[in-house]
Amino acid sequence: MIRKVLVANRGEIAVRVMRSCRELGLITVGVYSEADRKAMHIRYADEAYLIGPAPSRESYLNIDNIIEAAKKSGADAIHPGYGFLSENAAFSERCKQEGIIFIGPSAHSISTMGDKITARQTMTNAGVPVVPGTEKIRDEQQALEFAHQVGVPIMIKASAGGGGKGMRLVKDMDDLLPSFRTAKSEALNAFGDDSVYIEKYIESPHHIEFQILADRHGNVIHLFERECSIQRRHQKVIEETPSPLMTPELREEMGKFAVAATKAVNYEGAGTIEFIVSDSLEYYFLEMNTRLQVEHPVTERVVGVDLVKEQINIANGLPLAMKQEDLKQTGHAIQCRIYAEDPDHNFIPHPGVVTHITVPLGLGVRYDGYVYEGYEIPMHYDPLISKLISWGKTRAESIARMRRALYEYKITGVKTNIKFLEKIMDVPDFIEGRYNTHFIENNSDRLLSPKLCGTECEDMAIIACFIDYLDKIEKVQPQKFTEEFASTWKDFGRKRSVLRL
Amino acid sequence: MIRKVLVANRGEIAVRVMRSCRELGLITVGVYSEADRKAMHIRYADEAYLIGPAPSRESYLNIDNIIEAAKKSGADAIHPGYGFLSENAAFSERCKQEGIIFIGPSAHSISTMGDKITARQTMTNAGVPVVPGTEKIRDEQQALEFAHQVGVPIMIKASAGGGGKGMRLVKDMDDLLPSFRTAKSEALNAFGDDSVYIEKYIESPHHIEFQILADRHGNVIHLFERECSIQRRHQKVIEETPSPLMTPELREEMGKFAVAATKAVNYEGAGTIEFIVSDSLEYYFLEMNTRLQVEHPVTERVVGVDLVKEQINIANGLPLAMKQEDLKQTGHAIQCRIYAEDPDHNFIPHPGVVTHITVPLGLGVRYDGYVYEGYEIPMHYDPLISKLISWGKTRAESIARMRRALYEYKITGVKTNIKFLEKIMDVPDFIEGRYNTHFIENNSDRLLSPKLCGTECEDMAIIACFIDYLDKIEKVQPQKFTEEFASTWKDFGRKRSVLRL
Amino acid sequence: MAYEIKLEHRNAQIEVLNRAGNKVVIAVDDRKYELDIVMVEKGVYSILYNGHSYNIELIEGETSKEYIVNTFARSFEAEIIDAETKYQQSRKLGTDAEGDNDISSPMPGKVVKIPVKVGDPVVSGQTLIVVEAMKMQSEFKATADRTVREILVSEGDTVNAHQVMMKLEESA
Amino acid sequence: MAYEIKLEHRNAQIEVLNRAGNKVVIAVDDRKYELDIVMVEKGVYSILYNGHSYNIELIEGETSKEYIVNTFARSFEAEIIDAETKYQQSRKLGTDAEGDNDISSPMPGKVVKIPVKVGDPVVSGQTLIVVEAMKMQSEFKATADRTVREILVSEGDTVNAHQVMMKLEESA
Repeated sequence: MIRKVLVANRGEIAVRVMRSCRELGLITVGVYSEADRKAMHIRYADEAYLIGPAPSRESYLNIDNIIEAAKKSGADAIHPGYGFLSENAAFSERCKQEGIIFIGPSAHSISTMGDKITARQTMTNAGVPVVPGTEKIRDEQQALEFAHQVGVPIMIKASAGGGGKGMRLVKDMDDLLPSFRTAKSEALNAFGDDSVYIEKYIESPHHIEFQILADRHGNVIHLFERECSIQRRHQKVIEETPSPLMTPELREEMGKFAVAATKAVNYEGAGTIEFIVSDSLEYYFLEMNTRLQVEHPVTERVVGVDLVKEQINIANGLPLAMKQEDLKQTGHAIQCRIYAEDPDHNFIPHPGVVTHITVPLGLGVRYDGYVYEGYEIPMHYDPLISKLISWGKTRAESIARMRRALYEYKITGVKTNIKFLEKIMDVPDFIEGRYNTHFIENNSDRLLSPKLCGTECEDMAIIACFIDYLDKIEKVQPQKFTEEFASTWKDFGRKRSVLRL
Repeated sequence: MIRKVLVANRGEIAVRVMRSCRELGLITVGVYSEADRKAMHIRYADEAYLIGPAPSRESYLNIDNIIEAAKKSGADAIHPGYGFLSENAAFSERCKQEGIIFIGPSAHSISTMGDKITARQTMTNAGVPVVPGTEKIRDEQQALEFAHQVGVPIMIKASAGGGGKGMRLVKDMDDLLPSFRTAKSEALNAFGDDSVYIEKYIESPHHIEFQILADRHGNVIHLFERECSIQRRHQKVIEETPSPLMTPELREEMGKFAVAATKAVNYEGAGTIEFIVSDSLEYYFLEMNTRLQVEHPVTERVVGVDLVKEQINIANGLPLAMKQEDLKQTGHAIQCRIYAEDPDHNFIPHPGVVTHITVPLGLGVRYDGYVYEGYEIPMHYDPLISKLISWGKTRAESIARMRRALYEYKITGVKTNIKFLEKIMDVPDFIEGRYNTHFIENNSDRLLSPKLCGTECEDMAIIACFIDYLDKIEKVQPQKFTEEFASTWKDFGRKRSVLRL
Repeated sequence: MAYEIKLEHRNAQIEVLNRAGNKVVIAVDDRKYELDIVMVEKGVYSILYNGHSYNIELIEGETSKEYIVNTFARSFEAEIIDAETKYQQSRKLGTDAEGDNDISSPMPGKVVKIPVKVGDPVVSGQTLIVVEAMKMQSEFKATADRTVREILVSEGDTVNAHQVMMKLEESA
Repeated sequence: MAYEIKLEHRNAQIEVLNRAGNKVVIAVDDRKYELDIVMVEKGVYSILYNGHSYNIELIEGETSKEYIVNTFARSFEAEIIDAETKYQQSRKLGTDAEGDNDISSPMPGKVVKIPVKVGDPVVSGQTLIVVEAMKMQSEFKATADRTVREILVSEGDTVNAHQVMMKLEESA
């Protein structure tokens, strides 16, 4: 049985994983780069080891250094969190070789699902619907043939890709070949591999994913869906469950496919099956995330499970404690991702020192974060500061509660997207649950316009500055300039006596 | 419909009530005494009015001043929270006369339940079991007769009383008359009324209460029980739901009596029916609390309702949205009360300035508090700083999570009972759910012994002090004393330029 | 004594008429406020005015006269204007074009690419320098046709917020 | 330079042997620690020693040499002992009985009752003064037979923590 867990990550997810470890009575080991000596996960951990300089590839992505820390600390398991090495097949394999339990799937599962074309093929064989598309395109002739067969719009994607790089949307048949060539050259630059494939493009797509859990004994369950369509440049911003789009029948059907997809790769652990869903509720397998997702808390709240504890139980070889029929969605949960970024200036990331923070609390609010007052958010890593999760009996209550939580949430020192998120809570399309992945784009005027602060509100801002300024000069300015020189020496004496050295 | 709510309270409950108001889109009005200008509920409220000097009877208990603030602000409803005027029949009546909605029961319900003897009589008439006992005792002869009839132990209680004053436990028949006389004289001193009554004393009592909701249309439901037996000197410290003592049959039976008790006084609003339960599961009505309880969050978490919102809906004349058969307990919740007190010195209250605070967060933890860094907890009011509520799928998970939350919770500047509570989480009787109201007394040796900090731990404490001290003198001590005088003038110039005045 | 405060677009006259502890009578332009203002936490003010409860958060800017002010609704930049500030502003006005020719980053980051060199002519919209922070790259572009006069950083360098990285000049 | 630190019951010798930034080599009594210590928040230290992560919170006491130290397990009072402290302690020792004769409250509160008057003889266990804070009354009692020499507060007064409220003396 696992006794000591090294968490090979940083930020909110490292703290979140350690919390569950602590509840299970496990010893936690943190690892940190030179930029992270003061990071919360190091303060939180029972033990801590330095694994290299600030850049991720020399620390959080350095497999040798992490394995060394695990051995030095005597950790018997490693939790990778999300990002960094969490979907790295070589890391999973290396842990196995070193006799350390990797809390996640096998190298085989990761690589099968990591290559999009292999994944598509595996899903097709398992009977899971996939977006009509090709394997690696051999030549321009094949690209033209497929395009004519399914019709525009189509999407060209890099086989090795992700995050929007090497992607090209083609709406007009004439653009096909030029876009095809650009995509290949981008793919080569970004991933060192110019393979691309083509898929039918879903015009008003919804991004809906299913959480799954699979144990070593062949038991697989799904924990229902998460709606992740509120995105900005392919970055999720808000997630919720249940999805406003979902019907009970569709949920059951998609859930069955999610379980089938998981079984097709002999998966073990927690994972996510992502689907793309059209407005008319046609759905297709998109990809599998072979790790914990950033948005896992909404599922935890509505289904009532601790997914990290489930991961650890599975890694311990235990059978799942729950059966599909035991699971039920209760109420509604929404997650907002709080980023250190400046929405007024094209969402440019904004590292810096957090000078003051007020965390939203109370009934139905969960806060997963890692920054504290005086902490300097480093420039080297992700701008995610925290995740705010609201629960309500109904979707309407969950939205009202999120609006209240965002109102309470205050961070000064770095710019954040809090007010941007607040505005989303007031957009009718969001309130009514009528949205797809174009939501932010479609509502950008409204979302980027400043909130009104009338004359009285402005005057209060001016007054606060002025009073602060007056009190500040009061403190440093001597009563009379001429007395200054003489009194300074006395002041020094006074200061000494106050400190009673 | 209510549009603007004045919250006639302070501390965590004022903030908690305002949170729900905000979620409902209602405007909140705070009131404050002169000691509370910087209190969180005033920062949180949309509007704020001064209602008098620091002592409660001149501010938070001053009905005229509160009504005046309500009128000035145009509030159409008043939420009394708990304590202060929440169970004051005259206040409920006054609100009615002034055309302001009192979010709570009528004066009639409050006074019926406020007088213990009338309450007993009402319950007996409604068929609710009460502890065998008398009405107001006429004379010593009647006291003797009753004592002989039910046998010792018996308890003498003040009719107008509460909080342990005017109470006397009689274990030996010879002590009856002396105790009777002392109780009467104590009651006269404390409440201006020397009426007492006698009840059979339950030896190993459990304190179990049922949450009820009743609307204006005669609908009454209960939201299951709360176990409140972890008490110190009649002050609740830890509450949980479900009660480890409860069986489904007992729950249904007691729930029915709770509903009957509520109906017997034509109650409207949220309330609590308190029972005393013996080890052998005999139960008796104890009293009704005609307000929100401090421990209401455990019910909210397990049943999935916002009790303040329900109170407001009821006050708006709406029928209850839930039926008894819709309600279900999901998982297990525990609440710890965090007090500013010093467990090492007889739990003496400890007001003062909070210099640093780290709030526990994450999955399954709710934090209801009101203090912040730099806030001075005033000496005039209750020592309750905050309430920590943990939820788990099982009672064991809920305890593990509470232990984790208490570990994370750090307050410096004032003494608190956090470590005392942490120790309770490790007591076998608590973990196994085998406890009654004598728990703290029975385990006091263990609960009051300091936790171990070994040599290395002590050395780290010493090292931190030393490094802090060295860095502190470094800052104020000049490099060389002789250079001091000359450099001071330069320093002043430097300081000015840094401030760029 | 009356001061002037600049709140983004607006210049306001402000004067304290009376002050006793928290209680302040203060004039902003032609409006007079009697209010209760108190610092509750470092940089956080609670103002009670006419029954309303306002929370204002301040962060000091690069000088003690500059602030970022957060109100419930939005965030402003503010500056106390005194004689010194006015003098500096008038000086600045004369050399405004020069300010535009300094390329600086609003956030700390790492210089990942400098696709130009000293002496290069650049056209409006051309990328001058690429800075990476938090896994996102930002391109800084010329806003007019200019010549690169000086490059103050190298690829791989870490830069602070507002650090000048490159200077341009009008093409000869 | 070696210092002495008192941690409740214990007196420890402490000396910094080497220090470079966070990295400190330090001797406590006969144990040598190579560790990494950094203040992460005001008064909050993170120490990494031998892989272990310690969090220590400090609150300065009434003088800059006194601390309340919170470790995970428990809270201590600590004091830096230097020549000055030693001198004061030796002075204090001689007058120890006098210290015991000062009645002060450990917490702020309000004096609600003083059931004795100056000149009264009091016996051990007798209540001298009742202070109320947070709705709870605390009775301060004589720990030995004494006479009331001086009463420094009145009923209704507010007292600060550690303020001396009454002085006793040995009965004649």
